[in-house]
Amino acid sequence: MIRKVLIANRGEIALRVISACKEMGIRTVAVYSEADRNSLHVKFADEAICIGPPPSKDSYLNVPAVISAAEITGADAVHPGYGLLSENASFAEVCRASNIKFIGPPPEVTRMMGEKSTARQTMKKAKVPILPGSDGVIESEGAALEWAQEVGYPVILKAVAGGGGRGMRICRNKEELPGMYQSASTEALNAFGNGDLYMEKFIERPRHIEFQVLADEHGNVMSLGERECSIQRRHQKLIEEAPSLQITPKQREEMAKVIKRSLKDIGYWNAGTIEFLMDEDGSIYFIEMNTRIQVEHCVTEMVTGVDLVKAQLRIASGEKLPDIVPEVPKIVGHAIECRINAEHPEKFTPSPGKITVFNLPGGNGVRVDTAQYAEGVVPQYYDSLIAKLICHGKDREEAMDKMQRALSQFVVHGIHTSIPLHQRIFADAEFRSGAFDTKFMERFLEREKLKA
Amino acid sequence: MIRKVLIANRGEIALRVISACKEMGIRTVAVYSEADRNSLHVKFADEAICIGPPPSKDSYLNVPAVISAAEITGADAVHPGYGLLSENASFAEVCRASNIKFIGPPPEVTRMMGEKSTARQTMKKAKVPILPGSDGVIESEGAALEWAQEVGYPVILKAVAGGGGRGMRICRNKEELPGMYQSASTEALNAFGNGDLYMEKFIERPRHIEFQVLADEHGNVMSLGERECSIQRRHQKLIEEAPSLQITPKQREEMAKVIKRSLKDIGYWNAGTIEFLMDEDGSIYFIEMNTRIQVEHCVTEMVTGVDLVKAQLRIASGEKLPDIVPEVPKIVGHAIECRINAEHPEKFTPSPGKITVFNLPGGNGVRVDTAQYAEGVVPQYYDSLIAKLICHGKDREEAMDKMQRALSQFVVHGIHTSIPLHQRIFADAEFRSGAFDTKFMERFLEREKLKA
Amino acid sequence: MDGKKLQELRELIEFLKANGIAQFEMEQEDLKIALTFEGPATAAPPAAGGFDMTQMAQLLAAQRTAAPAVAAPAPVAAAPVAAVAAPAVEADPYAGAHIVKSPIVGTFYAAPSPDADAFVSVGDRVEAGKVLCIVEAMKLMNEIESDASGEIVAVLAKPGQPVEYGQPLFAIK
Amino acid sequence: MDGKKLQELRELIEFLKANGIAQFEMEQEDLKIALTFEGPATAAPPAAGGFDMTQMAQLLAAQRTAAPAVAAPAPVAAAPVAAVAAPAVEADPYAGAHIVKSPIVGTFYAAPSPDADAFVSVGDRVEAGKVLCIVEAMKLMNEIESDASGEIVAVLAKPGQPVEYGQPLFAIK
Repeated sequence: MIRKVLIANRGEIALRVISACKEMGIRTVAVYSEADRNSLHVKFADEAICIGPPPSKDSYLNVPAVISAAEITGADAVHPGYGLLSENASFAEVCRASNIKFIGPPPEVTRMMGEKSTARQTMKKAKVPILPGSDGVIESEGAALEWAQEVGYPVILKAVAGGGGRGMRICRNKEELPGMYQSASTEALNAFGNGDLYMEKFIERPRHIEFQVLADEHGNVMSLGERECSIQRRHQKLIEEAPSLQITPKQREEMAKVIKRSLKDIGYWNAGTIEFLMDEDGSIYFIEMNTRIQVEHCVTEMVTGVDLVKAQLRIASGEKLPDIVPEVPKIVGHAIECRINAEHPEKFTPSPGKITVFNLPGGNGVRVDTAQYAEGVVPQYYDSLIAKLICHGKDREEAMDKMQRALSQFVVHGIHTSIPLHQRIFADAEFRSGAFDTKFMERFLEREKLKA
Repeated sequence: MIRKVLIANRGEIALRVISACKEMGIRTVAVYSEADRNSLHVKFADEAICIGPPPSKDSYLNVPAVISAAEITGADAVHPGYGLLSENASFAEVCRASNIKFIGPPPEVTRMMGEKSTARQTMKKAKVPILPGSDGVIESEGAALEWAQEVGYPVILKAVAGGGGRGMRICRNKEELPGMYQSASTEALNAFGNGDLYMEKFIERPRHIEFQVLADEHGNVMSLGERECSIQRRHQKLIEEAPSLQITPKQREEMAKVIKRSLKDIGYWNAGTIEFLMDEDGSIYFIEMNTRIQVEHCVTEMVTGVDLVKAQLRIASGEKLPDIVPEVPKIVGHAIECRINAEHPEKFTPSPGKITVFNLPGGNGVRVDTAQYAEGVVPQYYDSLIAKLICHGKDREEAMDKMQRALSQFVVHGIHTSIPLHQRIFADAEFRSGAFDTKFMERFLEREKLKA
Repeated sequence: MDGKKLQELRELIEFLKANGIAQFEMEQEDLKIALTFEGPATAAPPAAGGFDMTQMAQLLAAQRTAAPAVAAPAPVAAAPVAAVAAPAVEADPYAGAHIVKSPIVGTFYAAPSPDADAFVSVGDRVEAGKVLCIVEAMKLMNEIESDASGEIVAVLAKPGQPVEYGQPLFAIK
Repeated sequence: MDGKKLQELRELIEFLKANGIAQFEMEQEDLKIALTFEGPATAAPPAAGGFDMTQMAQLLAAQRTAAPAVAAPAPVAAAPVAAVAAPAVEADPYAGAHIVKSPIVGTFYAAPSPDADAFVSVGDRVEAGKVLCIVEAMKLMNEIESDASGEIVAVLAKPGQPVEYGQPLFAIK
């Protein structure tokens, strides 16, 4: 069993890991930059080591400093949290070389999954559905028509040498394809000196759906169901839910089988997330895998009753998954998470500074994960997430009502937060209907602009 | 359906009811004394009415003021919380006369259950096990020996005219009974001019076990399992748990049947709690019924997933229990509640005053019910409960570990709180073993004294 | 923040430093300052006579004249004490007058019946004990008597208006 | 804040200083003050016989212009700013000296090898650039050079001791 864990992170996830360790009787070492001296992860860990000046690259991303902190404190494992060093395969390798357990998958797998096309090929081999693509240059209009016929419209033409939208065309039927093929190729040739095109299936209104996975070092893999993460702004998730209303129990079970097989093939272990896009017909396509615990892991915890961070620690200690999670958990009720960011709720500009008033909502079905407090400071150096507000209800309706109640009791003064934005989203008819996609925020902000 | 509820209470339970109403789309009216002007129940209700000066008797217990506040705000129902007017049958009658729905059982039932001997007789008739008693004077040594033989030792002799321990004897075997009978009778005669004695079964080391009940106005009754509340000091509960390790699933099911029958006979409705003493052999005996929501209702909510306050509101709206709780909930995991009081953790003296620092624990499986906040004030006029910290784990062990973690992250400055006392209790071997009784705190405080 | 203010702030800080203060917070109606010196203040010892209050007075007086604040303004207004729950404090337009407050919760009526005259009007002189109005609670008409003598300068509730405990009903001078 | 009040504030601060108070908070209707003295109060010892309550009472009475009261003392010590997480501020016994801090996390060694002499000792004069010690991190021996010239007045770490980023290693005067 692991005895002492160094948490190579800050903020709420550092405190989350410290709390899990405390509950398991594992000692904890916090590391911190000079900007985080008064942070709660420093206060609540058993030991704390300053590893550098405020900028992340000199402290939280400084591998020798982190490893050295683990060495001088005698930590036998490192939990990387999310972001920062969590998907850095080299860091995991240095941990291994330094005889410190890295709480995550083996570096080889992290590296493989970090390379988009390798990940795609790996998943394809393991029979995970991937977004159809031509896997190479489409030589002619004819070939393009044939390929589009095969996968179905709409499709997207992309320049092999391309980028920035040039040489790119979305084709919705066979009539418009030949003309678009020609114009895209010409545009690409002019822009990049290379007119070669390839093709992909195009999803007009995709949903972002992801599956939470646990796997041990003995070849056992379990899927813990999906999360719905389509409420994003500029690829930043704002609101996550579990389960997704779009995934049927049958589909969930089938995906569990596919995931189990593929991760076993890959030799994956610890916690991970497989991200998919869902098209308008409910088909889902692999896009990428995240080889770490995620911000939104809490909604899965709320509906399955499985403590994912404790599971990570037990897996890293060599325990077997059937001893940690004896059977595939039933999904109970519905959970939603709001990311409370220190940013202006309309302009989205960051709002670091000193918090002067901080009142957390509580009560039945409300969970708050935060490392902030009254008179705490949000430094300018790091991401703007200051708290996660998670509500669990017997169904989505109750969870949403609970969130509205909880948001109204979450009081933060001194800085701007995204709380008012969340309040408006939860009052929005499209959001409440559940019938949305990743373009939701664009439409929502447009509607809000018209209202004002 | 109820449209607007006046909450005739303060502190965490007022906020608890306000939150439930908000989540159900019911409007809320807070009432407050002049000492509570800056309280969160005032801030978070839709409307708030000052009903009097600080002393409870002039404000929260002032029936005309409460009723008048309901009338001028157009509230169609009153939720009394716990304590204060919650078990005041006359108040419930005034509500009825004023055409305001009282959220609780009918006044006749409250009155009946408020009278100890009537409640005992009522429960006895309904075949609920009650603590065996002689039901009248025991005329002679011989009769005493016979009665004791029947119910089993130990028994207790009590003076009919008695009080204050005089004319009282605990008999542990038939040898010592005759002498004790004589001395108790003589003592009673000398003290009260009446030597008559009666007898009761005596439980050396009782546990306090209580069952949570929901019943509707249509004759449906459901037991939601038990709570273990033996950790008390001077009859004040400090820590409550659900389920009790002592109650087997079979016993739980049998009690559910008995409770269902008895409450249907009585014509009970809304939420209620039936309190029992458990003897060393695991037999349980009715002691009294509480005709209101209780402080410790949260632990039942955590293990059953049923929102008891919402259930109260729906029952009061005339809904049927099978629509509110479709089937008897499974007990999932284990929940423990600590009452965080504003009092000295060793001397138990009240500690009202201004809070200067208030950091709440959060994270997985942690629930906090409180109406306090940083810079809030604990007035001297009311009870000392400032927060309830509830932890839910997959078993008692995990719930206890979680509680220790959460207590260590609960920071309150400016006033004394019972947090350090709870920390010591959760480190105590007898408490952790689960093998305790209502005398636990006496033994625990004795042990602590020896340590110091 | 203009140059003059910066100069004043600098002087204040030097003043605190000279007096060996490590942390300082001050809050006034229109100014809030909070500062902490980094580590031990290494300033010269306050040999020159320590705490110069005249200087301090000038500094603060100067700062009060021009509004917002010297302290870097937080993006959201600085929080007052008990900011989570505190209602806004309102100015009292009847300063100096005696305020008759409602001793009970109920509905205010200025007259004994809908078609009767009001018990009192602005300009009336009343003695303590004079009935001023009725507050109806639980179907009972409660006559509210004046607890002071003087001239009615304002009637602060409207007929039929719900009033809470302690709500101002009349101002008497 | 007028001159009279400032004068009172000055007297209060001097009084606090004279009585060895490290931290003080006061709140009135129109004024809120919180301050912390730097390190241990270095003022004259309370020769006059410790805490003079009469004097304190007079001071405070003078300040209570109209309103409630001097903040009722909380039963537990008043919380400093950021009290949830703030570590205690410690006095610096090497005030005035230049402190060479560890630029990396690792293990401190005073000498190049276990049986060698220390690079420097107290009393040595060093130039900027002189190697003062080794901090071992990830099996690498990192030589730490002095970033100032002067005399070593203290060695603040022990051989074999783990040091964090920014930890004081040497005091140079």
